[in-house]
Amino acid sequence: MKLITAIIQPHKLEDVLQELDKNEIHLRTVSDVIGCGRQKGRTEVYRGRKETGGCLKKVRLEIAVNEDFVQPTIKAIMAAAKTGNIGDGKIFITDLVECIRIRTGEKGQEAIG
Amino acid sequence: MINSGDTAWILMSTALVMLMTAPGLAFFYGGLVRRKNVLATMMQSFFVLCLISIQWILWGYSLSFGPDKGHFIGSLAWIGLKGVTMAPNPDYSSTIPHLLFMVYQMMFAVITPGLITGAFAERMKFSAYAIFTIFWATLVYDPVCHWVWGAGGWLRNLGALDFAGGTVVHVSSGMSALVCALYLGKRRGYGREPMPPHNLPLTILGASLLWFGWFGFNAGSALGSNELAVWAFIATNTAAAAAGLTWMFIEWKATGKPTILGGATGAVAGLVAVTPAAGFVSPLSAILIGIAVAFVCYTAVAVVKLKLAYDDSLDAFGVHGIGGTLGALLTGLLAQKLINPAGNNGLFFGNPKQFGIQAIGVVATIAYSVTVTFILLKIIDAIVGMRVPDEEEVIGLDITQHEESAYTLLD
Amino acid sequence: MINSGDTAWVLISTALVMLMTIPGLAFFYGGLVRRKNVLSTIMQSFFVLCLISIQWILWGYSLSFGPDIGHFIGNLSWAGLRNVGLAPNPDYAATIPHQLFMVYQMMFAVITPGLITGAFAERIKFSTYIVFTLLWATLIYDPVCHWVWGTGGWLKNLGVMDFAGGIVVHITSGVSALVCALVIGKRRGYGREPMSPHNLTLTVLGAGLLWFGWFGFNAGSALSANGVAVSAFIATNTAAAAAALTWMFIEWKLVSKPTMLGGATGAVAGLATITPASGFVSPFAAIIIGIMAAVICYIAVAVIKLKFTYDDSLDAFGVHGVGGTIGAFATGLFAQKLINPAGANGLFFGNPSQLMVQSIGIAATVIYSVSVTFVILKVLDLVMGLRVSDEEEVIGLDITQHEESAYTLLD
Amino acid sequence: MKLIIAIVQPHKLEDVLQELEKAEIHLKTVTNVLGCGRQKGRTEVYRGRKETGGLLKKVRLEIAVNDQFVKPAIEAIIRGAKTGNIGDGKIFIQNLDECIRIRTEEKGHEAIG
Repeated sequence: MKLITAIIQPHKLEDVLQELDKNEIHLRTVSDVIGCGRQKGRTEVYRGRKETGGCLKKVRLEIAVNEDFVQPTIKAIMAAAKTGNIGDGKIFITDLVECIRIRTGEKGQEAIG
Repeated sequence: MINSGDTAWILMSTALVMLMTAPGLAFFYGGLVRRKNVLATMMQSFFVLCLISIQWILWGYSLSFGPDKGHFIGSLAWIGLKGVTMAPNPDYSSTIPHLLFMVYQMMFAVITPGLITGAFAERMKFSAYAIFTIFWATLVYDPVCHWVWGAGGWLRNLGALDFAGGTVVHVSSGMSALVCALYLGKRRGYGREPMPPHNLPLTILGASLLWFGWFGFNAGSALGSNELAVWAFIATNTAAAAAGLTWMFIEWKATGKPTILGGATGAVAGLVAVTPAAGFVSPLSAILIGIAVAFVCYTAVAVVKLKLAYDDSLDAFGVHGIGGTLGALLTGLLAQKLINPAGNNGLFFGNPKQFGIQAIGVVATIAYSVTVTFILLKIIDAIVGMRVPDEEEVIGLDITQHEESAYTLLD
Repeated sequence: MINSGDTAWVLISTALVMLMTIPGLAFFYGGLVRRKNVLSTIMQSFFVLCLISIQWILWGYSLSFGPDIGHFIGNLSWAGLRNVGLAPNPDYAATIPHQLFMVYQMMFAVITPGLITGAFAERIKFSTYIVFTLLWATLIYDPVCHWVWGTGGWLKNLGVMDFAGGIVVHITSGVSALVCALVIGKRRGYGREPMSPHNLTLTVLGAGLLWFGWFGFNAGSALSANGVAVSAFIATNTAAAAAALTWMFIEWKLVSKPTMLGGATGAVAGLATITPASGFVSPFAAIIIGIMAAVICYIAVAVIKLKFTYDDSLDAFGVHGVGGTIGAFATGLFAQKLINPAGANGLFFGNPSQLMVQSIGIAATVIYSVSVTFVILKVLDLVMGLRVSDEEEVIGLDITQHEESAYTLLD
Repeated sequence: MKLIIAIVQPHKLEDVLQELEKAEIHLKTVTNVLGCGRQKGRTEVYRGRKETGGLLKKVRLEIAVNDQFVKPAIEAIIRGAKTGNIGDGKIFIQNLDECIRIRTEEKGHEAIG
């Protein structure tokens, strides 16, 4: 089992979720985060004062999947979130030792999804 | 003779001007600061409403409007409202109760120190703020108010025109704000870290309520429900609209996009500039005032401030100080006796002397406010300290000064 | 003869109607859109206040209320407020300065195009919006206003009753809104993606301020502090309350739970509907009108809109267009000379011809507004384009049209 | 050491925190998130328009524990969060390679908790 964490552009979220649904990947958690990498921040102007270089608003997606879903998940995210511009985001993949469904207490492979 | 229509209008105007301080100014400023300082910023407006409401009754009104002492200040004869009754005082207004005039003027005394808070937002110690405000109101506002509006005041005798407080309210507070910004120094990280407004809808709410309340501020200053009030009402709305539009178009040209913060700032600048002129100028002159103030204040806020790198955090100086000064000077150009026979003609209507008088009023007010504010800051700094410690500034004033926070994160 | 009481009441009513546009309408609409579009939505209301304040002074007032040309429109002899002085104009209001009548009417001219913005929220290009508003105000609002309220206007001569603008304000803007929604098309993802209101507390604040301001809108339309004003005040409050209650009960029965948004929407529908009738009907008639407003507007918003799948995003048509039409019609049923001797009796009081007259007024206004709005939109679409690009729509209008965002995430 | 990420119903957060306290697990981080799995979204009605299928409000708990605390932590979360209804949430367990207390620079087991 893997935990996939993707940091993407907020305005691409709808597309990514749709793409994931198409690939039958339903379990996901979304949160607002701020962050930046090579993209150095959108400029906003407040009373003539330019605000740049601050962290940008991003969306963090967490998706827990079984091994055979790792590649489809990555593909789905890439397909929807990629624009080719700087700031498209990152995908991190980590091992998941265990997964438990709280309602039933099921563990492991069955509990995911 | 008390006139019920006039009294109704001034009662309502008093409530409108009260609304300008809280929530108007409180939200206008509150939305512009960072999330961790919103309550502290609103508190400054709210506190000043409570504090000056009491100060004004106890001694403020007497110092400002009481029997004259050497053309400089009122005596203490009216202290605790002694002798201030329901009978109209013909020196100030002959158709409304004297007490109503007193409470109407109270709301002006309340909002003026409130305006300054924009200069030291996000870093002033609350105890120092409370002390500063009460002394500033007593030593700066009350005398200047007496000069311009009090019977016997030297600027009033000179013939300075200030319909609703361009010099008394905006120049005095705006110039003091600059002194505060310079004396306190910048916010930690200013210019290095981004400090975007945390909630612009709150700011727009505040700006809208300011616009609404300003009808009481300016049209109420006619102190009657009459033709003069109508002139002032129209000039107020027109200048605000013209300045809002102009500011947005300047931005559109200068930085690429018109912003709502720009529109709101422009509108407030327009309201400030038309304040001294409201009861003396025609609607078309009001358009001119609006356009002029947008250009000048935009330059002050978006060019001069950034170049000189002082941290007038919420532009109390850039909008009120500059806008008020410009408005007081433009009154000397555009005033018309045709509009208000009690006024005078300005330079463009054949009376160049008026412009000189306006300039004297502005210069005297600036020199006096700047000096006294500086001395006050020095003394208070020595006794209690003006700024919060670095660590408290980073944590935010809501928690460190008031032990509460504005928003919860979870349900 | 100028009456100070009447002047006081119309001054404050003018301020109240101004408050309806910002922050009232701005926040009512602003809370309903998605987080990324809140500033652009508020901006549309803010901008219209600035823009029409100037347009009205320069030529709008003259076209609407100036000396009649062919019963269709005013001429330009009052452009720039020439010949509009302080002496009362007995054609319109005999006890207040003419200029006060002018500025009171200005606030109606301001809010009317503002109402339309609910139809094209979250997708219109800002530059196009400006041009559209200016053309719409000049080519639709000003003529229709002249027909109904201007001396010599053909609907006024016919005897159409519109106390505070059911036809002039709500029908013109509401049906134009429907045309806008249809011509501009749906928001990207409409019906597929969830588009829940991002902050309903803002919407409730806006609705509360609309209700408050509406007292100036309706009771102020008496243009005097008299019995008709009181009667309009009561009818206004009663209809709003009845409509809000009815709307919430409908939801409770038909859907499951009474909602706050439903209550607020119902109240606004009730207010829009009572507008033309407010000075002519009894409080009991106001209850019935409120109930009718809630039932029919609910059907328009929750049934018809979903069936025909047009994206009248914030229900400008469903609430104002439908509500205004019901109200203008109901005036022909419930009006009573007993309440307002200057009016006429309606069908229920023995005068069926009034209903016919009202219907003509409604039909003429609908046909004229729809066709001219359609032409304006088609022309603007060709010349500058109506919608932002798909990508800009997804990113949000706050960033793409104004380069600012409403809220920060941290600090 | 393990990092436990639990996604639970917002209204069960108080109970979960209490249960964790009882189990002597103090270190936790809580964030607002949106998410969905099998539960397909609450219906909300705006002016008669039904909104379904959107992501649901959830709360995300991050808890770093030593190995012997993994079981008690999971049990505590389940006691606090389980209602038996769909939407109760999930628990993910990941290996934690290192943990450092910033104040003291302690590492590993001592730094946790």
